[in-house]
Amino acid sequence: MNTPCLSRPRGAIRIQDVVKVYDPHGAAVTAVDHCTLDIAPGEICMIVGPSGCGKTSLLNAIAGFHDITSGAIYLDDRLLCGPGRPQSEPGADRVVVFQNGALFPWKTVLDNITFGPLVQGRSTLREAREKARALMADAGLADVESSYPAQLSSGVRRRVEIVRALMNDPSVLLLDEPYRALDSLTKSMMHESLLQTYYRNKVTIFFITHDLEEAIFLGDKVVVMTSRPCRPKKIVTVDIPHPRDHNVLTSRRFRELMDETMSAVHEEAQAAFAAGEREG
Amino acid sequence: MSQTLVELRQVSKFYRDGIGIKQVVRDCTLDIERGKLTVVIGPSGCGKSTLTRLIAGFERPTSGTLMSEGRPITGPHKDRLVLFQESALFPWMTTEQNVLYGPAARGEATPQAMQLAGSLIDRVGLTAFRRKYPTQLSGGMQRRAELARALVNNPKLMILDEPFRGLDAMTKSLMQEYFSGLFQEMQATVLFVTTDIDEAIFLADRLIIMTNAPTRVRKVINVDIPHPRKLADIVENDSANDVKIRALSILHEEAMRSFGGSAKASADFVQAYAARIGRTDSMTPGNPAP
Amino acid sequence: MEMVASGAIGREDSRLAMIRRRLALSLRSPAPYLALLGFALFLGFWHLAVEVWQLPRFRAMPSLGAVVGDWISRDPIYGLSLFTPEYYAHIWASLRRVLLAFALATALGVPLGMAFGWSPAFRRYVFPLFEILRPIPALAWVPLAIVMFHGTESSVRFITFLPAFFATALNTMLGVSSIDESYLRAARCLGASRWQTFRHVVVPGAMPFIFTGLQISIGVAWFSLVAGEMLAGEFGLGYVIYTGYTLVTYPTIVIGMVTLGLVGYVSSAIIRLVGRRLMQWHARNLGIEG
Amino acid sequence: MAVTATLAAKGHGRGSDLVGAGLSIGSVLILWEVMAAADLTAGVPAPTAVLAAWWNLLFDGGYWQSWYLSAFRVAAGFFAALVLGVLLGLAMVVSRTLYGITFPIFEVLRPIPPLAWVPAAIIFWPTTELSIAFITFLGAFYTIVINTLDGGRAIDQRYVQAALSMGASRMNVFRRIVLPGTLPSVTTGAAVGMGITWEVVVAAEMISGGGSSMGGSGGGTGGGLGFLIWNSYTGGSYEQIIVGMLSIGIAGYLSSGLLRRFGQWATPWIGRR
Repeated sequence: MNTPCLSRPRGAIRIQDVVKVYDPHGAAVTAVDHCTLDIAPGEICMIVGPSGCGKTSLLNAIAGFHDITSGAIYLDDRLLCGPGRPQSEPGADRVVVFQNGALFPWKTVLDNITFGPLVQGRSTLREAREKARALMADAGLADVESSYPAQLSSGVRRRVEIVRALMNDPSVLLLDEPYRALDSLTKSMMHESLLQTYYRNKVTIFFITHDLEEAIFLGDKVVVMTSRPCRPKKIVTVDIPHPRDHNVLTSRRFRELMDETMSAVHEEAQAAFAAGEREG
Repeated sequence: MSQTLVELRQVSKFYRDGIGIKQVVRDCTLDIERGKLTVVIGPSGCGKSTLTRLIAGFERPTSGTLMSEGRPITGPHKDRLVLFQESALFPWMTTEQNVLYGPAARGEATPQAMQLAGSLIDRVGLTAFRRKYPTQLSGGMQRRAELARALVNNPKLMILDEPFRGLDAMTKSLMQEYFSGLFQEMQATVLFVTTDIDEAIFLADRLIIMTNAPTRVRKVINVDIPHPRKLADIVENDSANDVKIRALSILHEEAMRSFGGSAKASADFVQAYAARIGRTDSMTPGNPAP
Repeated sequence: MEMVASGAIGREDSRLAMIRRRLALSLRSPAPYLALLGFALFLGFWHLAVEVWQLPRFRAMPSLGAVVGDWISRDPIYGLSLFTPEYYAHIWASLRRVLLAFALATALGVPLGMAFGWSPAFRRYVFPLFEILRPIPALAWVPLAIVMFHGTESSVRFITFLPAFFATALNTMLGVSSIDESYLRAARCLGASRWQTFRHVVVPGAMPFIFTGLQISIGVAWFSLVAGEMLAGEFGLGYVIYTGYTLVTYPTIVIGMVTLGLVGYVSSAIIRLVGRRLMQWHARNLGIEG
Repeated sequence: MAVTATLAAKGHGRGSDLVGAGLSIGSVLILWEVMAAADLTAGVPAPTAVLAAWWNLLFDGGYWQSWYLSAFRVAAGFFAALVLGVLLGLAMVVSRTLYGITFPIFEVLRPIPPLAWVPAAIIFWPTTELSIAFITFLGAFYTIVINTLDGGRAIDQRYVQAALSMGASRMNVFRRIVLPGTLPSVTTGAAVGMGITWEVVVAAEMISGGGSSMGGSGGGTGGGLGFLIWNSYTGGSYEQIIVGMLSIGIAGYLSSGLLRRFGQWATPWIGRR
């Protein structure tokens, strides 16, 4: 098992001029319109935009769930999808954490977490459980090992899902509004826990959210997307040093960054709000 | 007329669940002042919603008194209207029928009531959606329709229990600005319950911070910024930020207890977190807050 | 595993305490007394209408006294009671047919339902045939079954098997196709092959629907068995009921009906229990949100 | 077939499915024809023979009288079950004591298959017509009561509390909240119940001799579709058995479809995007 920090830096994503057109019942809908974006290895890249603007289509393309109409996406200069290969294969190097959670309800927490390595045949049951217990201890999930997902609070379920993803030493973690349904205080607990886990295993994070405060608090880079069809409208670099904690929320630099991105985001939200844009 | 609309004196509430008896509200004393926007904030699951159900009259207190304008609260009443967390628009009624339900149910569907309903629907920007059913509206639009449905009964007290939870952050901030404007116009008294500190500070004239379960009043902070408020001004406003810092530390302390209490599993996580708060208070990254 | 055992002991006495408390609670609540009142009213009316008031239509019906009297007597007038071996022979005849039909319906229905749900091509070509046959009532097959199978025993089994098979296959298909897309994607993301995704996600995920199907299946099996036995059978409870009519031994009709109800209820209760046992994760949905 | 309610509401994609359907049914029919010609189908007549028999029956008054009689018996039993079932279901939703008294008895009687009541019904009711209608009534009654009950109790308390806090009277809450809230599950229950009544009417007609006392004209083909099938069997014309079976399949499918369409009309707020 390679320890993540020693291997050469990986998880660089290059999105080149990607276009995605859906064709439900013949009415061609452009979800992604000539989007170009570079994400450095180990960078936390936050994707912000109004609901239903096509952010998830971008994530689906990287994860390999959907194809793209044109353009190309590379991971560490390996072609994921592009000309001649419109759709890539889902793989354990790009693990997705879904919006409404996808822990297998019929498996215990431990079986969920060890699912990846066991199914890929990369490690024996004992090895997988050992590594799982170590990662769970780090994330403060010591004694939920034999519970079923339905018995856990949504905050704890979220942390288990992220540990399940990290078990596969992915190059990229794809998060689709993971904390949307949580109340604000649990959400801030989740932010702290995610950052702690990130400091321990450097992994590129592609994080979709509506919440500007969440984007600036967590992100190294915040990409503001236009409303449908989505393409990067403004990229803000967040130069607040790591490690960060909740006091950052009241620092002056944080507020300056909020103002800088607020106007761009508000314009797009206004457009979506007026158009009676449906949720998600 | 006296300054306070609703008074709570040493209100306690116990629930019997399968295992035994659980106390949810512990001798809570609190005043809701007439014409003010009172915001109640506290960790999730601390019993805030029970408090709203007691004030609305859906539940009776185990001990203590709840008075509205000098009379004890015995049951639901049109003067105390509730907006729940998830939308309670009647799915089988169009937007218009929903808004008109209150007056119609009381047999007061007079032409003026119809006219008021029509103007309110326009005011919340749903004119084009009058004939639509709730399932055809987005989350934000359902919220606005519900506000119109409540306002048409011009209640003395409007109780909102985390009404914007679940909306995406942008719609939420727009709804907050929206509500601040409506509040200033309608001169009603509002009790607003939330777990979102920014939402609380943006809306509150009086901010009441509740303790962890069983809940009671921990601190009351007055926020004297006139309505209607704009999100951009609040982010800049120093007194608002000062309230946020004071509220944030109390809330995190209470949240930790609820987080620590309910999730014994993350004991080491809580210690690590508490240690860092202790350490960084002295050296806040970036420039220290004013 | 040893870890579970120790936990189980701890859980064991708390479960006993829980049961005792729930029993105490239910005795205090009105439910059992109301149920008794309901039964008393029903049986009382039956006795009075037939025996005492001898209302026009009710006079010909067997009385409560006659039915119960025969049912529990050692030497029943009409030859069938708890103590006569024929009674249990008939029960076993019916039970054997239902269990056999149910087993076959499960063995064939579940895999077919899985195939329908999992491979769109198979579904496109085979499901339409299935859909054409489904609306035809099982009992309309009786004459054709007798023609095809010659023996009455096999035709009754076919009639009992057919609706059970349809119900099982359809609900299994429904279960497979209703699995949340994100579970399938999560498995593929974690490196599972198509077969591993089927084994680890599709089968467990469809379980709740499969068990709903099995419960319906045993229900319709009993439903069709009765008619099959009445029209073509030589043994079994349906046959008992029918001959009770033709030989004018009316109390045995009621005895047959009540026994059928009891055995039917017990068999579906057993399946419910097995389902709950197998799907721990489904039942123990405590949801401790705040 | 007592199909699950959820499946009844699940539409099937048209388009390419039609091609698949045509191919699979066509090939089975051809296979059946070939096997029947080689007498491998254990006495089951070939499709062409069935079609021929069906063609003749179209001009036989008795056949259409059977359609009418079976449909009448189903309609009578079904509407009685709908009215009484909804009333009992709603009464149980509104008053807990009534629920406490009636539901236990209801649950004890429910496992007894409706057809087990045929002999008792024949004894109790004066005419065979009424006893068959009673059996079809029982078939739909249980499903409609259960669906109404579940629908009524699944109504979100928030709607009732919202209405009360706007000053609505209990009567108004029942009329404008409980009733419409229960409607979707009543219509689902009705569609499933209708399917069951067709199941039951067939057997009831067969068992009770198809009401031949009704003097169905044209000898064997009157008296109801169930009787038509049974009579064709005893009369040895196996083609007519299959015609009877297909006719009932079509009748059941049409009436359930009709009810589902009515359900969608009555609950416009569901599934409208």
